[in-house]
Amino acid sequence: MYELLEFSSRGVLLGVTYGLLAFPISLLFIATDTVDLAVGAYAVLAGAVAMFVGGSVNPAVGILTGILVGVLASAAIGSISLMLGRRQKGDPLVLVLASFGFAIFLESVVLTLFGKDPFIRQPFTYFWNIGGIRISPQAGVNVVVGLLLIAAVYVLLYRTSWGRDVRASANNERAALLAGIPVRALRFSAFMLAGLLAGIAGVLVLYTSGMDFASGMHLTLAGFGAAIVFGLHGPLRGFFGGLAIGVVETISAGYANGGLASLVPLLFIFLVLTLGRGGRQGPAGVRA
Amino acid sequence: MNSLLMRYRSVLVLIVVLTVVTMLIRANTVWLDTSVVIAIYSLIALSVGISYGQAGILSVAQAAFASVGAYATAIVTARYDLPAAVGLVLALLLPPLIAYPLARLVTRLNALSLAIATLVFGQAFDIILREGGDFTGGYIGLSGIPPLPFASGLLQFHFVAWGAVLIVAVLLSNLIDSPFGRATNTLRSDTLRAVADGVNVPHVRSAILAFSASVAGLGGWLYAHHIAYIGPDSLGPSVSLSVLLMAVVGGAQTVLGPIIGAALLTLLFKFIPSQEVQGMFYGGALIAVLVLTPNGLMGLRTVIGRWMKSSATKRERATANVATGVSAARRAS
Amino acid sequence: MTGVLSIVSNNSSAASRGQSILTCRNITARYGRIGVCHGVDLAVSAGEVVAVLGPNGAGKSSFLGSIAGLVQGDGEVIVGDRAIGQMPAFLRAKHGLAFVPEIRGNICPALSVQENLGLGLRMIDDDRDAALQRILELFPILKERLDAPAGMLSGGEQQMLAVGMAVARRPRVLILDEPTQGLAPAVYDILRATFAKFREDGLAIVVAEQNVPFAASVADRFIMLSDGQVVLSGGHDQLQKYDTILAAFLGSEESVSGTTRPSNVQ
Amino acid sequence: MISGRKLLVAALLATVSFAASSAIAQNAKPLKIGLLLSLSGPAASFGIPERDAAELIVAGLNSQGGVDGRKVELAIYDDTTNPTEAARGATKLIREDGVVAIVGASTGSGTLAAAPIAAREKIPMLAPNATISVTARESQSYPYVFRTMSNDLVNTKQLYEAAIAGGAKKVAIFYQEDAYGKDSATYVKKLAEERGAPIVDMASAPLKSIEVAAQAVKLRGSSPDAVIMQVTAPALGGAFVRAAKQVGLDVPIWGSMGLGQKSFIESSGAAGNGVRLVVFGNWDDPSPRQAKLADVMKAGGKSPQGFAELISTNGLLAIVEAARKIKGDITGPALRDELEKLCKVTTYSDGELCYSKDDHDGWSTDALTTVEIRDGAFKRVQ
Repeated sequence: MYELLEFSSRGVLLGVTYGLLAFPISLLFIATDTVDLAVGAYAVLAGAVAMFVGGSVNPAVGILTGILVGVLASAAIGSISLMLGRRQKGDPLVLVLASFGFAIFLESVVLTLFGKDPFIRQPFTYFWNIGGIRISPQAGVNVVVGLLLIAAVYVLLYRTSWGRDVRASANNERAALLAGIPVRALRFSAFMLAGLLAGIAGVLVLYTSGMDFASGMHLTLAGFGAAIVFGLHGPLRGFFGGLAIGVVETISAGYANGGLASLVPLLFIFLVLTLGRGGRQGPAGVRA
Repeated sequence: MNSLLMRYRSVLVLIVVLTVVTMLIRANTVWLDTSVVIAIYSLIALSVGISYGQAGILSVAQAAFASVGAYATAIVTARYDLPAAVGLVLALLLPPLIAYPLARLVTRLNALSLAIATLVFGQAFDIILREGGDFTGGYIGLSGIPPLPFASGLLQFHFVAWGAVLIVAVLLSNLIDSPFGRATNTLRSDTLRAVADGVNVPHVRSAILAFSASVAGLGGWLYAHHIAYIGPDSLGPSVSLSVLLMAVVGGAQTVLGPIIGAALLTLLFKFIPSQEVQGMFYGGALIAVLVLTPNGLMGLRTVIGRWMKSSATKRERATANVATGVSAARRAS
Repeated sequence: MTGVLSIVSNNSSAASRGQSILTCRNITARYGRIGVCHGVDLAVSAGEVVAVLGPNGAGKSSFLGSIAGLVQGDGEVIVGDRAIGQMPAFLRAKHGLAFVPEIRGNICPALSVQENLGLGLRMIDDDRDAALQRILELFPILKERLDAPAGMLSGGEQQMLAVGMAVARRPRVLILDEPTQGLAPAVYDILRATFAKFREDGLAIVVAEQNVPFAASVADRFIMLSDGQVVLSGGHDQLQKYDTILAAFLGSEESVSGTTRPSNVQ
Repeated sequence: MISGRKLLVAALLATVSFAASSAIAQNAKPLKIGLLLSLSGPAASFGIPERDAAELIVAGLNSQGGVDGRKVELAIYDDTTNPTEAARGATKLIREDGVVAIVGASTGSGTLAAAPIAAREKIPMLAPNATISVTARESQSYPYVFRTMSNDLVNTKQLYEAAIAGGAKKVAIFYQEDAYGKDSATYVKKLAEERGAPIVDMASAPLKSIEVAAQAVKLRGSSPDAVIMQVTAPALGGAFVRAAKQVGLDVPIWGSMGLGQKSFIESSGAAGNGVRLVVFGNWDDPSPRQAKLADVMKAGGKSPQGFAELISTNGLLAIVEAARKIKGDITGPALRDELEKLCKVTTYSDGELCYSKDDHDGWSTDALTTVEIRDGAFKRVQ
């Protein structure tokens, strides 16, 4: 029983990372009605830059540079999406494909610039003992940053006119245009914000478990799984979806053996997708 | 007669190109080997073309279906010494048997969730293969798959592989030109309209995915007998993504597109200088194609054609419209 | 004026009196390569209501969409003395053009009524609260539903919201595409009264309709489209007098429902 | 006692930076050797150093006059860590480049896919893999496949023996979910049962995992007094070491040779101190022979990363050594016959290479060293 408790709480801590990655994914889904598969790649890029700049200048500068580079990378896919939007109306898969191409591109950039070795930084050498469970203070940092970002994203989306305009653009593009919203510019800004969130997530992953050049797709899928569990429409749900997947993953790794343990989280996502209501096809024009 | 020519024009183009290429490379083992690999990738890319291009199902698990075909024939031929023909039957039948129920589960999802569901399925299938123990050879895979008795030489295999591609190209041309194909195309562009037209949407979509899985299985069968080894890495999730890339780059909605994409990306690979920057080429190519010619390289044809025709038709249409407008007005008064 | 409808050429402007707020010249619209609207002219003065009539598929929606910048097309669009024909839709909105598309396409069903009105108000710089109050006075029923998602409102309520959003920022031109479509006749009266108010405020109104009786009850003038071209135009009296003929043209003797079939046009 | 082979190695090293190409006979046909390596994809961390070392060795060899007056030429093919590409690469290297032997592939599955082709073409493959089935006797490819490092049975046994030599009675295993991890974990389990001290618990994680605290907690539950890590991915190994520290699994951790890389130390951080490995080479504290290879690498502007440099040069030097013994034309079958006769050959690795008709593995426990991570470096343990 105690073991289960430990698994669950470690799962929650792991899930915070997934939840952080779910933020940019569901934010972009809300703003552009599509999924950016390069989110994990922004995180890796930000982490790698933070590690190398942080190593040669100082950590704070590294973190800021890393996040900035993440934003720039997502601005690139934002521009691509604008170019695509002009040609391809309505097919959200085209941007998904383009973002996949961009993810491959960035992975290769990171490999070329920063090499194949894992990127990791560990400033904490001591642990907190909470109820008999040893936890790295970094996990605490992650939880605090996660909660702050939840609050920030919530306020931004639901309490500012920018957020209202973003939601309007995704909900009904024509209506947004008629209300005088520069939908394309707004979407672009949503990409930048997603890059910011992915960059922050990347830096936290760098300081928590580390990553390597090829981790991007893994991070994207983890974030996407988190985002989809309770429905893609709310970044807040995505955060809790992350926690849920973290717990499922930890418990299955703790109790199941071998590949089966890795199968469980995948089956979980698959079942949620196919049996849940989140992914169903909606009537034309109305989002499911 | 003319309509038949139109229907099979892609197949005819393919036959002509193949004849020329075969003449050129028939004595060169390396090029024949490359050609066989291109044919195999073409089949799997065509399976993407069928599901995505025709029915709008972006399946990111096509290599898993090819894997089923490859493993099926590997197990029956290498382990039980059954003829490769038995393997072929299994390779054609087993993938759709998995794909159809899977499709019934996932095709009612929206396009995006569907793609992710197939991606997750591909990953899960990968784990199952690795955990398959002696049956699938686990992580090591299965080796010692016998060559095809009637195609032991590379040149013969080249003919067999491209023959398979031609058969699929003919079937696909028929599909595109059939009422069933038009039904799937309607539901690609407008699901509601298809429902209104009385199309059993879940069944049609699932049947298409099953057909595409069968085509992928055929590719897997050829793969197993060509390479003589099949492992979890052989036709793994990354191959699913490459063939998707091939189909999209070439043009997923056409017969020739996936084949062109398969040939191009396989050859491109030979000429990229440094391996580390390969991803930049692949990713960059995909983005460039999507931005510049959204229907793939085959789409270039229509882009150019449209550009050449547009001025002429514009003038015609303008005069025609004036005429109908005037007559309508006459009738009204 | 005699009782005979005049057949106008494509290039003749119907409005010559008063000061024209909205001037459209040689408007075309197309979907991809298919043109659906060819060289239509229209001018509307302050306080004037012009009806755009025509059967289904005549190009009414495309014409309006082209003016609003939502449908691909060309032509001169002038609001006041500002040419906005080359601007993207959101900038046209900023220059005083308000558009309520078919089936209230300017509301966001997932957003609350309040947020939707917020969208309507987002471009005014002065007192937004006062502007909101004005809309709520115009449509008191919305006051009770402020926190409900717009998609949960009834059709009539949605129409009020749609019109409210469009006029919230005090545009100079209001364009409505089939505002009565799918609505109960009771809502017509509310819309009529609202139009009367807008007319007093000096708004130039363009309304596309298949519901000729409704159009006749609100419009000063009309133009009629067929195959994307103007085939008829005329004043209020002609509209009153010949509504039965028009109705016949539109393919419905008593076009009350607003969903007439164009089958007997051909 | 000094063998001709040793002289060869010494001469090689001495002349890396001095060109002496005049020694190469103008008319002699070059000796073409194929490198079939993973220069991209997940195994690139092995393939790239394998290529770098091989290229530098060949440069040195040629400046020294080549092999009996023949220049050595390398043909390189990147299999992108993909068995299909490995098979294609074998065909290309043999048919188009005309190589007489191949070093590769970087991964076991790559070798398994390429070996049947090489065997059909009668071209020897020197496989830098520990994967057991690569040199399976019953395989049709067996006659043409030679291993360039100690195999997993040897390595795993040595690791297990070293762990229990320290007094451990209850051993737990953490392994990566791939062919290597699963097979070697099963083998240790069998060894432990034979010894009557069964493995107390096992946990695993996919290669790409970056967070394995749950697995560490699971193993902690069985209170082992040592943990063996059957892991080759530095990031995964580091993650486990850190997780063990975090969850309070404070027992000696033994890692397999794949972790003998700088990036494993970096990835483990402070938690890595005291972790012991049984490795095939150690660049922090190299044996004299390894130090020579390190010098060659440094002269060429590369720094050695792990055991990859050793195993690719092992393959290359075995080919060169066999080629020197051939009087007439150097062909695949001739090379194969000579390779089977190679014995007591020394290279840059510790221990000696010894192939025979019945043993294509060639390397044994004398090539292995036990090291411990101390202050960010691998130190030899006596």
